Amino acid sequence: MCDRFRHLLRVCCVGSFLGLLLAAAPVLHAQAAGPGPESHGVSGAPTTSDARLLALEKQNTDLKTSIASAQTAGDNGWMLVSSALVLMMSGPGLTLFYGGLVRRKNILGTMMQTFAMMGVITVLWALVGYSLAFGENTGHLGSVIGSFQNALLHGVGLVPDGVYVTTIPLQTFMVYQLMFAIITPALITGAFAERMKFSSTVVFLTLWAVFVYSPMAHMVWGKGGLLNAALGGKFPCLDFAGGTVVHVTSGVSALVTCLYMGKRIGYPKVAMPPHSVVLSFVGACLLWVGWFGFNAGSALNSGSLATSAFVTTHFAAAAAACAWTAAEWLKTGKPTALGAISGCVAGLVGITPAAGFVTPISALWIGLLTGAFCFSMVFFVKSKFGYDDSLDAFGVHGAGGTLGALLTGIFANSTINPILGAGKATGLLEGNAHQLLNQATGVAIAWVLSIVGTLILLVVVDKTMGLRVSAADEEEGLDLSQHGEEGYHSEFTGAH
Amino acid sequence: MCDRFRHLLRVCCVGSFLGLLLAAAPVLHAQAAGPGPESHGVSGAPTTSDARLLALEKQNTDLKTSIASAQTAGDNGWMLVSSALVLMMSGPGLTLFYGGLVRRKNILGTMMQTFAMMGVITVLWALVGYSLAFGENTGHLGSVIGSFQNALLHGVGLVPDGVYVTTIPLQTFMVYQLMFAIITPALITGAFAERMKFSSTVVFLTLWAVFVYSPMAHMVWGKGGLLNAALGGKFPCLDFAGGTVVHVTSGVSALVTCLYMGKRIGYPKVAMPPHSVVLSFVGACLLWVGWFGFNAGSALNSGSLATSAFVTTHFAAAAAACAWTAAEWLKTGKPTALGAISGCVAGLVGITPAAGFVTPISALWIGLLTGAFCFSMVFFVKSKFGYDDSLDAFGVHGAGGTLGALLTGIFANSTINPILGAGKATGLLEGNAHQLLNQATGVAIAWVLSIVGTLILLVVVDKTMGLRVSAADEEEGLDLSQHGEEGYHSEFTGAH
Amino acid sequence: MCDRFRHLLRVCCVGSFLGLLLAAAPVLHAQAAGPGPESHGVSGAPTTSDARLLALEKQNTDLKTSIASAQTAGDNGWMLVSSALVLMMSGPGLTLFYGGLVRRKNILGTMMQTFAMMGVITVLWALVGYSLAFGENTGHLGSVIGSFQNALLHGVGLVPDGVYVTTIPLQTFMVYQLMFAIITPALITGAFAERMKFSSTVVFLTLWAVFVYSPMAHMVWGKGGLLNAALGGKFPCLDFAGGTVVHVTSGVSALVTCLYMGKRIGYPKVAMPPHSVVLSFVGACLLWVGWFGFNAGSALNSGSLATSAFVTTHFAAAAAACAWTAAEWLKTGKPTALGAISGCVAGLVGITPAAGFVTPISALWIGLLTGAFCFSMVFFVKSKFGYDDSLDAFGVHGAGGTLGALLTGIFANSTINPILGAGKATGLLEGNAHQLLNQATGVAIAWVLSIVGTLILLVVVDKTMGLRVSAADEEEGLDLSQHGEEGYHSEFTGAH
Amino acid sequence: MQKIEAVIQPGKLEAVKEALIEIGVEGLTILEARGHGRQKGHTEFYRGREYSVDLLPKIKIETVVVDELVEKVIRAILTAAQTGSIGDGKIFVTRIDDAIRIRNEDRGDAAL
Amino acid sequence: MQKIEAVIQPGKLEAVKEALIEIGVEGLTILEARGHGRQKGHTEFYRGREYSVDLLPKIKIETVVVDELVEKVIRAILTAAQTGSIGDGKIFVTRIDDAIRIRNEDRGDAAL
Amino acid sequence: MQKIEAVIQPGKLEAVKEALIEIGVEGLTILEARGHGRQKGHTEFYRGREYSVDLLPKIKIETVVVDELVEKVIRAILTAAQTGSIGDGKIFVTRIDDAIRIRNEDRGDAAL
Ligand SMILES: Nc1ncnc2c1ncn2[C@@H]1O[C@H](COP(=O)(O)OP(=O)(O)O)[C@@H](O)[C@H]1O
Ligand SMILES: Nc1ncnc2c1ncn2[C@@H]1O[C@H](COP(=O)(O)OP(=O)(O)O)[C@@H](O)[C@H]1O
Ligand SMILES: Nc1ncnc2c1ncn2[C@@H]1O[C@H](COP(=O)(O)OP(=O)(O)O)[C@@H](O)[C@H]1O
Repeated sequence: MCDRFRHLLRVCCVGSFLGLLLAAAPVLHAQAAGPGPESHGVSGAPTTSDARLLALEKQNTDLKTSIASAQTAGDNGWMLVSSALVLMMSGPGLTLFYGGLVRRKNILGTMMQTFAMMGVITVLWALVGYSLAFGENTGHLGSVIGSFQNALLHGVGLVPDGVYVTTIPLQTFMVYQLMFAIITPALITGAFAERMKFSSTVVFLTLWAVFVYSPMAHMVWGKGGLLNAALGGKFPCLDFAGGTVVHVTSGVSALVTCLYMGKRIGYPKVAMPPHSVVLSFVGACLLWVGWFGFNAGSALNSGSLATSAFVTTHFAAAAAACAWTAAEWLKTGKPTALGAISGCVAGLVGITPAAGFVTPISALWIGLLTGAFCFSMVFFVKSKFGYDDSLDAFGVHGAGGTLGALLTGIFANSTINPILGAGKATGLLEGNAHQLLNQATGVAIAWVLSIVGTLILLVVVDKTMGLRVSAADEEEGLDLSQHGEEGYHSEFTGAH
Repeated sequence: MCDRFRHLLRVCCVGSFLGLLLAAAPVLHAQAAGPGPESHGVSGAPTTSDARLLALEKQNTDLKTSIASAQTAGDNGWMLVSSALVLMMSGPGLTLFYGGLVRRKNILGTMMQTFAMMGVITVLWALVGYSLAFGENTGHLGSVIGSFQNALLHGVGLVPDGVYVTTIPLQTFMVYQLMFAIITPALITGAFAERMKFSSTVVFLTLWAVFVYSPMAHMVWGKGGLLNAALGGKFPCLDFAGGTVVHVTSGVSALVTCLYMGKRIGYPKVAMPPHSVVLSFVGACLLWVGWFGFNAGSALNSGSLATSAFVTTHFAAAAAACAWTAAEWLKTGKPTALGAISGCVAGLVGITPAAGFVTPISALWIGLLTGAFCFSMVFFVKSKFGYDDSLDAFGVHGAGGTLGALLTGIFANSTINPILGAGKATGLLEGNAHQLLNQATGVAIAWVLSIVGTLILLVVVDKTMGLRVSAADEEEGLDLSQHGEEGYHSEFTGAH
Repeated sequence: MCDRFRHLLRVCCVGSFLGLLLAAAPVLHAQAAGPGPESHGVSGAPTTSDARLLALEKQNTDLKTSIASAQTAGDNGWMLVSSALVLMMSGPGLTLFYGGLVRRKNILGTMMQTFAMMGVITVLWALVGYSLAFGENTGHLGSVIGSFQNALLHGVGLVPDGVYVTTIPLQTFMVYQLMFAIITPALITGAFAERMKFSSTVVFLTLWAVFVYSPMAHMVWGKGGLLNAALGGKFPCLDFAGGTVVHVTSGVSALVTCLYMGKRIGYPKVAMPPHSVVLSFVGACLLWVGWFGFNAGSALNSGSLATSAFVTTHFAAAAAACAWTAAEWLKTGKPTALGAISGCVAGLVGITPAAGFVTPISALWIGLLTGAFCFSMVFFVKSKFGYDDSLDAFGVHGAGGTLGALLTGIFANSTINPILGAGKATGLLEGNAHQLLNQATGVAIAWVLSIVGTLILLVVVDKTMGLRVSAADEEEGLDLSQHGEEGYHSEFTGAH
Repeated sequence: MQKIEAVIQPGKLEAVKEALIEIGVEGLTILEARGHGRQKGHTEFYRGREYSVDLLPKIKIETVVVDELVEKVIRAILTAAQTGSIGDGKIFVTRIDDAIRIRNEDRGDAAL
Repeated sequence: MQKIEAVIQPGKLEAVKEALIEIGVEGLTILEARGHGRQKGHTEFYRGREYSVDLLPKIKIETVVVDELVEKVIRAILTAAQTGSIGDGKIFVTRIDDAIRIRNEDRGDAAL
Repeated sequence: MQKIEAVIQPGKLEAVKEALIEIGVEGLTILEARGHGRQKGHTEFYRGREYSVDLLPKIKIETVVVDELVEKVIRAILTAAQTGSIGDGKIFVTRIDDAIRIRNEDRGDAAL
């Protein structure tokens, strides 16, 4: 220990200072960059024909391993980036998008609701969440829910499992799916913005992730899932990146939640304009960028299907932004920035289930239709029924997700993705009308599950801990009442 | 249908709730992670020598396919990320950079000008834009403009075309190039900030993308393009990532536009400091990060050329930030944050044409020179001539792009990129003085095309729909007059 | 020249306008997407057995080259993205995180301190920085400091060097490491926020990068480094992504600096709440996202180790955010947003040295412990000792880095990363108690080096140019006094 | 001609404005303010530091009216802004010597 | 000693300030305000909701001057701030009983 | 009953507030302001343009107190806000005709 200590002192003082001077000794001595690994040739080649054959056969086995490794390098790099992009959609993407739309006094409270999901759902996922969604369940409920088999990530290793993924580590799949599980409940917060207790938000959304998200994810994407189109589900429902799993569930649950909770004090008499469309604008742009990870990443590799999904995603977003803007321009005479960004998000929602199934031109149509449809939901339907879906979580995600899932059944194209078998017609336009029915089934299940599940959870949380902040707390704002802090401080608040 | 419905109800209610309990059955039962795909060995090996040879030959063909797929995985993943990064440069990058520099009342209007490009140019690109820029034109104008051959993305598929790209799907190339077509017109908005009608902005910039951007892109990067150095153009002009195509065209058009439109009301008497250097700062950082996709992505693969372009990009940005800061410190006594970020953008512009052709140390020089040069443009030239290039789109992009394109002809190095043929001198410093002339030709064409094209388009739009907002609208700000909304809202605007 | 000029004019005017019309000639003529490169079959196959063997052997050599290229494509793409992500951590990540925490009058000054590092350290790195950290030093101080051998990036080429990297260009490694060298000194600025002269900040941190960062990086990661676990150092200290190199050095130097400089005027009597927790929130989210590049990128490839590091990084961040939030909730009754984001950063710091060595579940523990530990440092220790570590650079990076480095010695697991040899116990929990001692040695060296080095540099800079702004400048704020500008401008400042 | 200055709770601005317009007040000017009084502030937390904030957001309304309207204005503000809890604010009345409308240089009561 | 309070259009601040300095006013204090009056507001749109905004941005200038300067000040403000359109604002004049310069405790006219 | 308006340096707000509470002032209203006076402004730079800023951040404190307290208040502000350098600010005193507490409609001195 004493030796170590002496060494340490010498190292630090002498080392760093004198070192610099002495280091100059082997100065600027030219040295070619090291030889690449590929330069090691084959040495001592075998001579007989048989030996040469054997050597070649042996080499080919090695080559296969190397190729698999190279394939993994490409696919896995892309999937890690995609995972990061999807996390970026939650924070800072969604936190900014939603945060800008609320009043100044609720900015941190709103951001925290999403941020809490980044923390809590991650831990939940490690404990049981992943297992409930993707664990194999050989029991007779295996078509609707996973198992506890992969609880604590038991058996979720660093090699491909051959079922969910064939070229990337299973853990990459696990963490990628986790990012979806984070953003989905976070989307709901838009519906009950500015009025739910922080503690209740965390409990409600965590339960929701267990009881609504997990079964839905299992049904659509899990082994043996009822709606799983890739792994032989009973009602194969096409959902490339989560139209039903993410957007319908969150959007419909959002509607249920805001109906259950009631309106914000003063709504709709009191004007509640966004405190910063600028923040929302930045958030929407980040959502757009992040959505490439969400949709193109859902190819689970970086091949041409990822490209296809990337292109359709971008096209739909752009078309929907144009559609909403045009509709608004016609309707009110002014195209707002908030409208444009809402449109792009609507288009992104609409293309999500279809991303890996349709052509770029179909994507333009899907964007156009979802943009216009969500516009009507927000402009006409909401004001007609008068519910306070504060940030339009239902109007955009619920409505857009539902329409998108149905349009997927119409536009899905077997030349892009022969998911039902090579050469088999996929969507309605190709002649497979049945697919539309399957899509409707998937959507219906998502609606029912979301309505029933959310309602039960709301009642449970409401009766036990209460959902809503007090009227005084609501007036004061979530930032101060729930978190004891303010989003912005001038040098002039008398804090001391 | 009725059966479906019953199923659905059972699934949702029983499924999600009881499911959880029952799922516990096959609990925590250890199971090793599935075997990776590489573990499948060769079974039933052939025995005769000839059969073994045949098998090996067959295997090698398969291996080649697998290798191509692995190569695609790596390159394509990187190119998708690069595409996302270049989109991020437009939004939120450029929107924040420009948005912060204008006055508070114009923040949304400014951001919307760029956002509109994200929507409109995307749709245009799908319809005809890509085709006009990159479509093959066998007609006698094929050296200056593409064709309608790829209109509606006809023939733009999911495999490499062997000309533009050899390892990634052609659609990846298409969407990557789209991101460039978005940001280029968006850059021009900096020159006419705070005074053009939103409708006219959209029309003008869309026409500009067709009539100025497309031919320029075709000449430099398109098959048979007049200036295309890689595909045998008549005057091979080196432009790695768009020094002439993006920055000279947008910068020069910016100058023309602000000269044509005249100054903002009150300029230069009234002070118009940026309403938030903080937003601009964030935007500049995102531009820097996104520019890696712009420049290193222009290698169109993720090999060593991408690395080289990445390094030169970063070095030039840093050197230029230092140069501008130092110059400003000497000149005014205070180094501003706005100066530092302007410098880094200037350096990024300067290195853009050179990124894949020069050494890291040359990149430092290019950064230093462009930083200092753009500084002088903004500090001395602009104030001398008194035009109102509001956000210095010309001073940075026009001037920096022009200088960068010329410096490329000086510093281009055949050991980095033997684009003129292996071992052939590339830049002036290597002894190829002629290249400087080619660079000058490219720059000159870009200048003339931009001046003539932009001027015609401005006149057309001005005469038909008018370019400028009314004086009252200008005073009120673009946000309210063009979009009917405000960037920031305090709880205190009397909205109801 | 005259010919050129005529050509040019014709090209621009006729070309772009008439061109469009004429281009329509070969219109919409269907053409299948070009054949992929893989479709070129083997033509003219050899016939004799021997010739076939020879051909196969030749082919295999080619295949190896192709495979190496494909492997590079995957790994290099990911490493370039990681480099971009780490730069994004500095700007806009850290600039926002720190910028939001200071008072409004210091926002630009604070952001500029980090931005200056992005400029200056880059240039330094090209000149001597990389060489001092990673250059081979065969002299007798080779275990503590690099050499000038790679000064001006001499010998740092575009192929792998076989030592630091085997599948990616050495320049990728160089630029990736540069991003670490940028953020490390930038982290220190949190300790002396709101009171150091800009000029002195730049000089001090540049010297620090040379005299403290370079030797530490060399010892832990450099060829022949004293603590280098991968390349046979004397005391193999596990530090996957910079727990000691980045966080301990910056955090401890931060403590030294704020002790040396003294408190801000008025601290702690005057309240100095963050002027915008919103900005800090966005910054923290970007840090989280960027940290995937920092930690998972430290695998230097995109294989399963990168996945493992990605997962542990995310898990630790989430667990620490939960831990800090819970602790704060218990202690003060309110969980703040600032607490949650501080927690996530603490967790990210804690997992940094361990990222590629531990299981996901261990990562949860490491996050939990670091989150709680840093919470106590900030809540109890700082207020007890009363030093003004303004933005808790020591409390988070110094404390978290130290704890993380030690926990690495406890949780490191040979099944994740057999760095000490296949099958050899790595961490304490596996039975290798000695590793904890090695970790402690690494930490101790980092502490001593940081304390001694920083102190000497502070004294030098203080005596020559002075460290602290004048009291009047401090009151006025860094933005105006150091940079002559303001972060935010209302239309109402009487500027003219 | 008198100036009525009222410091009120921010949430009451809309109601007070309506009430004043109702009774015929033709112009008012609003200022964002912070108030200190009997009303207790709140506590904020930042990284282990606890701040007590005792300057609370208020709105200050100023309106200059002819003498006859003064009591009506006071009454209108009281009705609209009163909640009965501490912090409701104050009304102050001051004599104004002259008023001029900038647009057309009207003076005195005519300018209001 | 009288206080002149002027509510003006934000765009006129610079001109008014110059005009006042011109005629020898030595100090002024400026406040950001919102005004309601004859001037119509505008409409804003957020996701299908239409808000009518009737509190418009104004600047309030306060300057305390010796009695002799009052008319000159009014004149200067009128000249600089008048556009002739509705919303130009108001000037109010009030008697001030005392003024103190904090720096050196000068009182009365000397303090201005 | 008189209104004391003090324009002070922003950094002195805390001290002045404490001093006023000390001597028994029960309520005050604070406004963010910008001031122009003898104190020189500063220069700012944006991309080669130099702006001279001559409206400096100030805080305006208003408190209405009973006549007896006026001199004590002035004294307290002077003590707390004085640094002796140009820009320390001004105090103005005006007569107030009436005060009403919105909460319970107390009037006059009782309302303060
Ligand atoms: N004497 C005063 N002078 C100026 N403003 C006052 C005075 N007293 C109260 N105020 C303002 O009125 C607000 C409410 O006063 P407070 O004492 O909290 O409640 P209440 O008026 O209901 O007793 C304060 O925040 C302050 O802005
Ligand atoms: N009686 C008043 N008391 C206080 N402020 C007033 C009064 N009347 C008008 N103002 C202020 O003057 C501004 C301009 O008044 P307005 O009626 O719109 O136009 P004009 O003065 O040209 O008739 C208002 O926005 C308001 O701020
Ligand atoms: N005559 C005045 N009327 C209104 N406010 C004034 C007057 N004179 C000064 N002020 C305010 O007081 C502040 C300080 O005044 P200044 O002349 O700079 O310093 P000092 O009061 O120390 O001489 C000014 O910024 C302004 O806000």
